Amino acid sequence: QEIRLLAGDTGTGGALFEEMAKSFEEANPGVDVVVEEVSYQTIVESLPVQLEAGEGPDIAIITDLGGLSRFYLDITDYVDADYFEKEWGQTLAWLRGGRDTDAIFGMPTTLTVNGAYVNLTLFEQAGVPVPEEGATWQEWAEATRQVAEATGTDFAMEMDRSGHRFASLAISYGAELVDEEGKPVVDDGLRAAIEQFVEWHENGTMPMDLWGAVGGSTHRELFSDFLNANVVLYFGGSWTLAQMDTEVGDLFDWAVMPAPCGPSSCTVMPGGGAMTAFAHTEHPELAGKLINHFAQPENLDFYISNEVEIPSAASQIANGVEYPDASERTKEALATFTAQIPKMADAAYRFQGWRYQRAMMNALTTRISQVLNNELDVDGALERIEEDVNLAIEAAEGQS
Amino acid sequence: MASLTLDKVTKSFGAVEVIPGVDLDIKDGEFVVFVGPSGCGKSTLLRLIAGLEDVSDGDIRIEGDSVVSIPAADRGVAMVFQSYALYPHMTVRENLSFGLENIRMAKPEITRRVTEAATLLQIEQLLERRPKQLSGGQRQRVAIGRAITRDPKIFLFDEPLSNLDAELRVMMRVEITKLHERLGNTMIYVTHDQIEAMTMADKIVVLRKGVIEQVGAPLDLYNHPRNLFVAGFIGSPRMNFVEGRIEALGEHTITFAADGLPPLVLDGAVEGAATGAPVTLGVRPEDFLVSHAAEKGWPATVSIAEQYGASSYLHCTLPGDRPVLIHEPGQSKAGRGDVIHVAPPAGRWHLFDAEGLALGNPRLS
Amino acid sequence: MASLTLDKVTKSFGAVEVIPGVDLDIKDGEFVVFVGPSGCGKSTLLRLIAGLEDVSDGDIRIEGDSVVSIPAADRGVAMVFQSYALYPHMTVRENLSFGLENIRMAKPEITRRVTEAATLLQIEQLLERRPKQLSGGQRQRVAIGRAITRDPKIFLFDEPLSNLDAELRVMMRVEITKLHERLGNTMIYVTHDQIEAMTMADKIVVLRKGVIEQVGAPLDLYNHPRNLFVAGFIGSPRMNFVEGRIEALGEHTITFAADGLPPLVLDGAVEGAATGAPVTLGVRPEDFLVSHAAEKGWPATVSIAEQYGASSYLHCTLPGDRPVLIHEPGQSKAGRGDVIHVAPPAGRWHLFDAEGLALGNPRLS
Amino acid sequence: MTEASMTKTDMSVSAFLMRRRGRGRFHWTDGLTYAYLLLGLVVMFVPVLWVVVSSFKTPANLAEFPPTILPFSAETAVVEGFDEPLPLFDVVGEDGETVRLAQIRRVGIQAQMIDPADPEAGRIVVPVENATPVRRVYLAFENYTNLLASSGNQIWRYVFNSLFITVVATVITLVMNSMAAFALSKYRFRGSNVALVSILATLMIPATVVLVPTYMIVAQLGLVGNLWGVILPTVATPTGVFLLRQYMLTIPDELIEAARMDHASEWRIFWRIILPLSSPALAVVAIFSILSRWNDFLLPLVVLNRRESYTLQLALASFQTEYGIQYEILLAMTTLTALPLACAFIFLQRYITTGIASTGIK
Amino acid sequence: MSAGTQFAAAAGAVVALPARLVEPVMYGLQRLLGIRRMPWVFLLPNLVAVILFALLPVFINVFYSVSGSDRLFPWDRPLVGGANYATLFDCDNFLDPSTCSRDLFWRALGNSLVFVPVQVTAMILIALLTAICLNRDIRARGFFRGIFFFPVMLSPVVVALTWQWILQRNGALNGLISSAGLTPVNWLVFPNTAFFWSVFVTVWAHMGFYTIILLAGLQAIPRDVYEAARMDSATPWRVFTRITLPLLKPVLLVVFILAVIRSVQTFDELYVLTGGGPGSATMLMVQYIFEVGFASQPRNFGLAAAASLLLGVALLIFTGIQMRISRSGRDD
Ligand SMILES: Nc1ncnc2c1ncn2[C@@H]1O[C@H](COP(=O)(O)OP(=O)(O)OP(=O)(O)O)[C@@H](O)[C@H]1O
Ligand SMILES: Nc1ncnc2c1ncn2[C@@H]1O[C@H](COP(=O)(O)OP(=O)(O)OP(=O)(O)O)[C@@H](O)[C@H]1O
Ligand SMILES: [Mg+2]
Ligand SMILES: [Mg+2]
Repeated sequence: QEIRLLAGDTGTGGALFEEMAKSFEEANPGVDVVVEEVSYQTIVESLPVQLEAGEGPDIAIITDLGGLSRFYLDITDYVDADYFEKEWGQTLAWLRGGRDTDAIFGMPTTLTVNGAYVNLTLFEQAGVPVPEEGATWQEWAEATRQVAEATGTDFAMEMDRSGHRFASLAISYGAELVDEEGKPVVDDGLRAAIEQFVEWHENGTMPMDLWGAVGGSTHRELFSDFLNANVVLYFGGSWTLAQMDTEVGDLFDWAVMPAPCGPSSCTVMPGGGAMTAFAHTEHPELAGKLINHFAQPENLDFYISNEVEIPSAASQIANGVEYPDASERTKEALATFTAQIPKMADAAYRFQGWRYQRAMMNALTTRISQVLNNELDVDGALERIEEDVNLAIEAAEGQS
Repeated sequence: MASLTLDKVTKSFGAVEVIPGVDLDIKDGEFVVFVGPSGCGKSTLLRLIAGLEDVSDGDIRIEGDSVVSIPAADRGVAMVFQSYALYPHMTVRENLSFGLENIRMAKPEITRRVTEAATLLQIEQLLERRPKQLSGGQRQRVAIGRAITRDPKIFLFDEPLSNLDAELRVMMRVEITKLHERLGNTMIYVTHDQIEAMTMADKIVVLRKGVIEQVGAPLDLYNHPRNLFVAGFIGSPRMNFVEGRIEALGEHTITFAADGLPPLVLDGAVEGAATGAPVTLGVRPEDFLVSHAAEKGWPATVSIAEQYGASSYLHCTLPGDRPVLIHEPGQSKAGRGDVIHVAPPAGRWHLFDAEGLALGNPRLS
Repeated sequence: MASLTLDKVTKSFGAVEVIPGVDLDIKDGEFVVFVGPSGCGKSTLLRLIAGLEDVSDGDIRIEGDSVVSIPAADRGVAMVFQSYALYPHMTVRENLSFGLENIRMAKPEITRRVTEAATLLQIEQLLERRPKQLSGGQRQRVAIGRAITRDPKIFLFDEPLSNLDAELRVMMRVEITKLHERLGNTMIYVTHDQIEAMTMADKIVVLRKGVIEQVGAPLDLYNHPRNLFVAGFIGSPRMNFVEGRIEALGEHTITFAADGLPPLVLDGAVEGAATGAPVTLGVRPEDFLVSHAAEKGWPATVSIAEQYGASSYLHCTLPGDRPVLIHEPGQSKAGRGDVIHVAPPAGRWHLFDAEGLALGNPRLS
Repeated sequence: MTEASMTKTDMSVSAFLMRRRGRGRFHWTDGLTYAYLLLGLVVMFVPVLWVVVSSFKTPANLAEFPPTILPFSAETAVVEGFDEPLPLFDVVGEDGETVRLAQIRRVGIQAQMIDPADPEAGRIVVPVENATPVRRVYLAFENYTNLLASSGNQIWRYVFNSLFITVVATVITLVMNSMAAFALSKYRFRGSNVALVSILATLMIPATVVLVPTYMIVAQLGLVGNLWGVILPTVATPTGVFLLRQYMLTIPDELIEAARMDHASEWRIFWRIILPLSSPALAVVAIFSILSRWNDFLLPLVVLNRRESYTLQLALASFQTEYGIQYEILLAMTTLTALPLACAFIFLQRYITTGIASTGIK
Repeated sequence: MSAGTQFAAAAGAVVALPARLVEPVMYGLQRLLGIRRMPWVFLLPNLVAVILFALLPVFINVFYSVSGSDRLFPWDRPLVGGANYATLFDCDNFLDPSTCSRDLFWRALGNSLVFVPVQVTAMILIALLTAICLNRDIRARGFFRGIFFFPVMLSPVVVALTWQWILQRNGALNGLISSAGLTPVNWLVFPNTAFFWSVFVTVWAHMGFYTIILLAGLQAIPRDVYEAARMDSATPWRVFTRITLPLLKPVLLVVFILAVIRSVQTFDELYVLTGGGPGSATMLMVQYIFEVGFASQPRNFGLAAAASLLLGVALLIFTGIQMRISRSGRDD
């Protein structure tokens, strides 16, 4: 009996699971757990198509939690359901993709959090005080602009070209993005966020390279700008920590900042991976049990601490996790990231668990880029975002 | 070594009838040459015999057995193509043995046959070369060798020498004749070339538009063409023709007249001639007797005198702007603008009636 | 219409010297033919004159003016290529006028010249066709027409007839000769073909390996070849050669002997002959006198008798397995296996010394 | 040979360039030609060269602007009392003199330095703008070793997969396309035009557009994750059939007739006569097949869902993920994947031109 | 040629064994079916592959275009009739893409309509110029040929990454510009420059292919025609316009059709280089189709298929017209 587990090839993920699976194999003779590392692109782009065709692995660690919902295997019967509910109550809902069910579809592995990296050295050189926790996006923009001016840095702020990142800003500005029924919401909060965003691009706070220069739903980032001290604040994600630590070295001081605030809230977007089994598997019970095995606290701790990731289980968040190999700065940053979790808005959670989240995010990137290039005005963009998502929903449900 | 019979063979390509119906008997061991103008169906006929095309109607028999439904490879005929069709990527040896390997002949037997053919054609030292590394004549020999190794009953040649230069052509012509004498197989040979037809054939078949005009030994055809077409086609340079009429019939002479020309008294007599009948007089260039001084025969103005060294050709014009070509042995003294007088000697002329058919046989000898 | 002088012209391609040095004078209005074996540099010489290649050394003068540094287009020469090199995408008219348009000649003048050339060559009705739609002879005519319209001082032809079939070749040959007579331009003509050289030239230039072997009028070369090479090269079929020695020198006779052959007494005398000297005897096929009965001359066994109709070629073997070709006018009675006796008549033979140079001039006439 | 090489050495470079091959004088158009070709050399080749050079740069060196032409890295020195080697800097002191110091730590605009020659002298605080790093040319082969290591030493597996797909698909393409081309060029039969047109019409279908249905068919055939799932959909190339057919049309029919008279079966005619004779065209088709199979990306991305079946291109792409682009490794990988092709090309370029010329596209 | 044969020998060795197995089978088939049916036997493998992996997908696409949902298997998909087409054509004013429901489709179409002619023209002009230069009697001809062909071998991803690496704000090009004392330009940020570089990079990557084909075409023009033109006092320019161009026409036509087809299909390079941006300035048809049908979630196969069929029909009509024109040109 063979169980195939697909893991993205970032970090050391695959190897860790392989190690943890050993004890499972010992406990269940004749079972062979094959862990395969694939590129992230495979997980995002080809795994869904494979699943459509009834192909693919038995288990995978996926990031589009809601979108793939209908392929999941219900593992309620094979796991300690109460334990799961207790540890991951919120994120389990994401896996249900808006379906009205209590089924358990998997185990969230890690949590990721969007966040802002700030070049402290530049602040220091400019003699501008670093905004405190609770500072608004506008205050941050103002401060970083001053720093950039004073130090001759190219740009004040940058943000990954990703709908997920933008959603952080949008929700802080009061955008709902999705309502309880799973319908897209285009409201004044979103409008305000987009207007703000456009303004920053127009006045040079943000460079056009990311959101301006790229079209469609293409993901783009320019983290190298931050590493080269070309930008004061970079809004990215918690997964970049390791790279920061190794590449910046002692070139400058940096830190992760608490989520900037908008008029509505001080939230960032959560994200993360979850380990799910798929309905087409030939060994549902084994798959379920394997997930349950990984979900055991000792395995969770082992995994999170080695991976240097933000934990997803409630108890871990509450108790903290030891990161024996991480540097001081990283631990500090991780602590900051973890501290954002309780502050996240409901809308952020709802959006993260929405089946059509990706449709909305694609619409956001596409349309905002068009606004930046004067192909649309903000009203037009809002209209189209709603239209795009509705069309996607209709198409997906086969009634277009 | 076999006889071949074509029995009312017809062939059409789509709606076009290329061979309207050919009857022909070829005896065992004969060397038969097909000649005829381009497009007259010589190649088609050969390919029908080879089995590369299917007959539309009629029958082909080899040694009395019908072969129309037998595939080309099994008819026991071998073909030498105009372009040789040697396999360019194989050595001479492989070219010779390919056909034998295909019928899974034993290796030693193949070697024996290849060596034999190579010896016969004196290409032993070329066996490991590729066709590209051979001269035209050598390629020709290999092509023949390929046919020989198959030990066919009938050899078919489709203008095998037309790609060679003049000198080589003469040589290969002689070699093929010798080969025929040595092997004694039936051979059918298609050519455009007068000389080849005249010198190689036991029997020449003259074709026009898919129809046989005359069959016979070379000198028979040369001396006694059955009609205008054959008369004009056989012989190079071709026979001179003058259209006119019979003015008078003597006992042993015929007086031929044409507008603007002095009447010419021909020695000899033919059957079927009638006074006043419109006829065409044909005289071969070498049959004109030339007198540079005496005013006997037709006056011809030399427009070009071509000196070949061994002989001379005088391109002349008869009155009435009739071009006529005269062959004089040796180095002629006539030059451009000279007027010479020409007339055919006794019997060395041909008369054709209005339909183009030869009137009897004038030759005295 | 111009004279042409080649003054120590040499040409090398890289390290290979193709023309080691050629001196030649061509007079205004002459028709000069270059002949020689393949690769001897005929085309190269022509292209040097045309200006398509640059001379390595030496001088080329047209009407006394050096042209070596003048581009091809301005030398006043026109070239007719072996492949015709017609512009395939232009009509005949465009082909003819392209060169004239290039020099910005006035439209009416162009039309005049094209019409003139077309009339001259009888291609008026082809003017709107493309080269693809023309027969070989027609293309040839267009190629010549293209040269004519440019009204060149010198015409250059590089084997212009080699792509035509035998019959057309004869026709075009005559036409080019006529053209030369009409236009009177200097023409230089390269060919492989014996007959073309013999019949068209005012002057033949025989080349070997880029060196001129002999220059002269066709019959001069035919009758008085300066050396073995020219003797063997001029004349078709080629001269028969027998190696031997001079056994005795009479006053008006020379006795020639070769191993295994009865000594042959040749009528006529040459300078520079010495008793016992090794020589080569050359006799042209048509110069052998054949006696079918009398035992005079060398005995020759007929291996193949080729009947052309108008004449016959006897392929014979002399004792000592020496092949010899004999030309008999008319239809020979000799057949395979017959033994005939052959000898050259007075003066119709050539002797060459050990270096291959002709010994004086034996011809009596 | 010796003579030729001697004359060559005698010629100055300009004479070498000015002289055209063989004969002729230097014409102004030759000058233009060389100018154009040199421009082409810069535009076509320098970018690639740039990537190769860049692949030998350290990440820090890569990030510099303006970029350095050669790969540099900071010079380091081992200083007593410090475990790690320290980077060296040339520091302009207040007196205007330059001293070479080792940097211990940099904080913002100031750096703590130490004199490597005299560690006892203690730490010196230096403003950053007065210090320039001491650098030397350094080829960062570690980009390559890291690449090999980070792929878990599976790189050979990817190479094998790529090679397998390329070779097998190319061989099948050649055989299948030439069989089809043989049928379409050497037989007259009803339906040949329809077959030809339907094969050629597929030229118009962008692979991207039919990716999903193609994947579905592959899935139905059970070939997902299997190298054959990438090989089979790509073997029936329309251009291959077209090129081979054009070429085979030039092979005289008489050869086939001769072979038929030689008792050869149709397959033997194809295999022993036509195929060897088409080798120039086969070489061209092979080259293009190799290029496109080796560089194929989208289809493998969907079909090859197991890491063990990854191709080099997929591995290359996996270095550009949502978790950041590691340019140094990406560049190294780029160089590595393009390298085999470059080698193949050096050997094959002549045959591409002559091959295409002989296929007589008309 | 000799290497061609060597190559054939090597390839032959690889397939020698299977071939030995195939031969009796094929011979048996020939016995069974007769020579007349053998062409179909030879066609069969290729035809099966074509039908299975080229024609069948097209038909599936046709079905996709009239059905809905994000399901992969046709039998899971409900029919929706022309709804997808209706969505695509839902426009107030066809001249203004922003009035359309699927404005990006129309923008992509518009971009393609500009991109294809510009890119094809540039491509052919440059390839022709290069081929002519390479066809001259020059030194190091093989080397230059290699240089111009080299990019053809690079994968589209590599090409795009290379140029992105050079064109980015801190890339080599800007390095060069700023060291020359000029102001660097952020090339991929402005629609016009981004469009220029899109054309440039795709031409850069593919022109070698066409150069080689044109070069082969040039070499097929007989030398003596040029010599005849030389004797005819033709200037280089006239030789080019009156001899070279007309004689190259058939090859140019092939190149033109291929270039157009491939230009319309441009995707990989630009997807990586510009992602269709800035905004939608360089988004071409195939990228639109890819985004709708593949990159987005949920995947709208129906809409993508409808768009791709429209594209296919357009290409088919274009090629048909081209063929018609060329044929009529050849007849006269
Ligand atoms: N496969 C074919 N399809 C249609 N017509 C054909 C075919 N083969 C030959 N023909 C026609 O049949 C006629 C006879 O052709 P064939 O090749 O037998 O002539 P030929 O006497 O050999 O001519 P040549 O001396 O030029 O070789 C010609 O008019 C030719 O056009
Ligand atoms: N461009 C060239 N480069 C090098 N060698 C050449 C070139 N052109 C001709 N040659 C060589 O020069 C010699 C003479 O060639 P040329 O073409 O003048 O001969 P030819 O007498 O015209 O022969 P043919 O009768 O076959 O046409 C040959 O050995 C040939 O190989
Ligand atoms: Mg024929
Ligand atoms: Mg020549």
